[in-house]
Amino acid sequence: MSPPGWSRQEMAAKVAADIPEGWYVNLGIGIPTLVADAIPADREVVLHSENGLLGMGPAPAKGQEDPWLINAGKQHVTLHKGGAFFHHADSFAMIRGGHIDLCVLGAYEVARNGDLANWATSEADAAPAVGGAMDLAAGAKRIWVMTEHTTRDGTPKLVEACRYPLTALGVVTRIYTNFAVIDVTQHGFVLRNKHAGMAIADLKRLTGAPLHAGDAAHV
Amino acid sequence: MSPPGWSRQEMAAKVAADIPEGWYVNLGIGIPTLVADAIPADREVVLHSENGLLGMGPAPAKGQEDPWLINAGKQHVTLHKGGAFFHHADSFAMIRGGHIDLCVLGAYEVARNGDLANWATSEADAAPAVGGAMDLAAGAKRIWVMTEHTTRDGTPKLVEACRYPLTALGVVTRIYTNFAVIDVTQHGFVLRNKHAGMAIADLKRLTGAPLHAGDAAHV
Amino acid sequence: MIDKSVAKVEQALAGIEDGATILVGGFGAVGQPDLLIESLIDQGARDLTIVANNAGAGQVGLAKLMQAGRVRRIVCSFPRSAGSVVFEALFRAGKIELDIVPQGTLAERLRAAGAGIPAFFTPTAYGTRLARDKETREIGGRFYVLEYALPGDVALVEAWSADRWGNLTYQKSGRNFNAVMATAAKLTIAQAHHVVELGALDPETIVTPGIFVHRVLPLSARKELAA
Amino acid sequence: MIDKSVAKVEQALAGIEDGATILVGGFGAVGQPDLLIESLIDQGARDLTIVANNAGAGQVGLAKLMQAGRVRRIVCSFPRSAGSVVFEALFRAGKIELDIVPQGTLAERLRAAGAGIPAFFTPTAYGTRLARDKETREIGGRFYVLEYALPGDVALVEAWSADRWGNLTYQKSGRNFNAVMATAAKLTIAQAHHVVELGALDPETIVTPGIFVHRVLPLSARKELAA
Repeated sequence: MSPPGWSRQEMAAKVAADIPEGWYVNLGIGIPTLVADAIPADREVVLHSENGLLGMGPAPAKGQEDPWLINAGKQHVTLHKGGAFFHHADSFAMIRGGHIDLCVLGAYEVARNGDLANWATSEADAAPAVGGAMDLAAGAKRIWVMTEHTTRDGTPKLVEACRYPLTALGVVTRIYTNFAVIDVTQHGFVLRNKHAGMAIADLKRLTGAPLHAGDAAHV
Repeated sequence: MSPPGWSRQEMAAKVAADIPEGWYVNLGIGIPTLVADAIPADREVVLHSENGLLGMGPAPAKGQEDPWLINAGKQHVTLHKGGAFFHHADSFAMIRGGHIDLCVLGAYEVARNGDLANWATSEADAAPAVGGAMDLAAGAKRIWVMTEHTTRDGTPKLVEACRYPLTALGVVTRIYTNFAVIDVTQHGFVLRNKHAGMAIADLKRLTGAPLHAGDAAHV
Repeated sequence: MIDKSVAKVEQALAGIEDGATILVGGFGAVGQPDLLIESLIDQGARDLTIVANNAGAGQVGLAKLMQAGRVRRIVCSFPRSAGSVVFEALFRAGKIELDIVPQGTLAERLRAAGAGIPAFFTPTAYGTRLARDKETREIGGRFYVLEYALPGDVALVEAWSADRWGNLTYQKSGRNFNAVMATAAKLTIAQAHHVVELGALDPETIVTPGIFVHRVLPLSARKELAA
Repeated sequence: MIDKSVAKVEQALAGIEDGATILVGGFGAVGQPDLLIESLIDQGARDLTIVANNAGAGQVGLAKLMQAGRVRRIVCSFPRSAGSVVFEALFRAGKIELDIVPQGTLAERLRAAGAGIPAFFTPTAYGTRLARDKETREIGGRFYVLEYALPGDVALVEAWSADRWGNLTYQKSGRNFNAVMATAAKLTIAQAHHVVELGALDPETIVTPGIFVHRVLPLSARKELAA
């Protein structure tokens, strides 16, 4: 039996609920793309895609795909009214220049000082694919991570120090896992809220660095 | 009585005759702008203006001025078919990136090693206006200068070493004066051709550094 | 609903502080955000650093702001235009500081500020007085000067069309420094000749995507100012 | 009369030499100049360095060129896409060199090459394996890596519309690396879906002015290739 926890859709809904109207947001490949569909329909959030889109809309209906309109994950997408096209240098100027309010990324590991490892699985991996991960991690105004709390074999992904090759140093400020929402602060990991079925003691055991629980709510 | 020499229009015609079809050319403020009207009508030369135009056309007819369409000299201009608009960073990317085949500039002095002084009249001048002169001089593929051969009081403008503040080092490759057309080479000033009414001895006397006459034609 | 348009010039300029660095778009008379610049006089900010290609002309726009004594320093490429009488008088009187930057280096330093590039090497001005005391380096057999990003606290730009997301287009040679400066400030304010419905601008032709723009003032607000 | 259009793919690719660095536009399947890339096989150039975001997919385009043994080295951000089977087999066999560059740094190094900027500082990759042995510097309290311009001998791009002066537009997400690479090579060759009359492109909407483009091949030439 799997442990109690939020589904990926529930995680995405939690992230989406925390994004205010008007933010410019880049959603990394993988779980973060689920956030797009979880944003309330009456809240305007402008999605950016590295390959030159702002105002990215949802996936088109089957048969309505436009072959010229894909996102950074190479999926067919649509464009909202108010959207714009631009080239790669301009796109990464937006990212590197700090114009993206939020980037949501997946992770192999996040360290208590905010270090992120999400691109290569070992030093020996000679042909890893970095894509735009390092630019996003270094450039966006804030980096939130969406990830399972541990690997499948129970190894913590929230750690004292990353063992995987780093993507960027000290950039992650919040982590959404299947068990909890955790801030990354000057004092390390601080619990914001957690799944009701998960005891704090268990959560601490599954976290690879001190987790300050304080008066975190659970929901 | 003024000495024999070419008029500014004749100088412009000489420059224009040396510009092959297909070149991208920036004409500096002042005398060089006369070159535009001297390009043969059947020869396509694409004029660039720093403020974001390629394919700049001639001045509009009186009363036909478009208030949104000026050149770097703030004169009203037109745009040829095939012209394009862009912003200042893109415009100077064209210049600095070596995409402009030729820039024709005025000069206070040109040294025999190709050093150019054309922006400030003295070290003490605290508020000179550089504009795009340094970018053009450093960036274009080739720099030709159009200038009177001497100042009004007869002081040579082609010199051993510039005394005026420099615009760029070693960039000028050809000079069109009212008396002669002179290449700037590894060996210094080399006469290409001269005004028929000007004796070589006089020309050498009016030139502030050795002028190699060789077998230059005169026309 | 995102709506960056503001009805009044006071709202457009709210929060600009004394000592701010203000990027002012335009080249020659084309694309000057004069309504915004002149309204800074009533807004009241002092001790400003202005970054602009020219140092104003006649008695309007930037010249008017300088005449009102609000500008401590100007960073520009070409202070001496025909009609830059206000600047020249202030400069001779020692009442304004001047920092001359080659036009392309100015554009690139602004672009760098918008693009998260803190510094870059350029061939422009190497060996000249404008590179004096600057770091230089030989790269690939050629010599270059190190230049730093030039960010603004505020950018004032003039657009042709705008929508409520802040997407901008420009008109002909009006793109000039406007489109570069729009990317380079913490607060970018555009005066726009036309404010159109969201979706009315072709996504292929938007020059400044709304991500760079914080407030849009329709130029119809000019009437209100005159009234 | 300036006419950059060429009728045959052989003319488009004439003069590309062994050992050339070739910039290849496109992102995913969108905007890939596949006709030009595949025709390089017949053209015959060997020992190529390819700069592209991806390392090819399936058996077409870049993958086909790699399969033909023409590529010595690839500079890219994301070699492992779904279907990058040709690259992975060659890489495992030690038959191709790989240089991984973060996507934004790749775009900026190309932009720098086109813009005459030999080197710039960027925050991307600081403190990571991809910045190992690179020069770093603290500027304004933050740490940066020095990156160098990445020019090409040749750029192969795909445009939507083109005219005889070489002005280009793109289609939606097809702009991607194409518009950047077009500025960064000594010889830029565009395959275009539509070649239109001079003057048919709106000067406000041209993305790549013709100054950057040397040859334009109408995609109608594809028929000739197939025939």
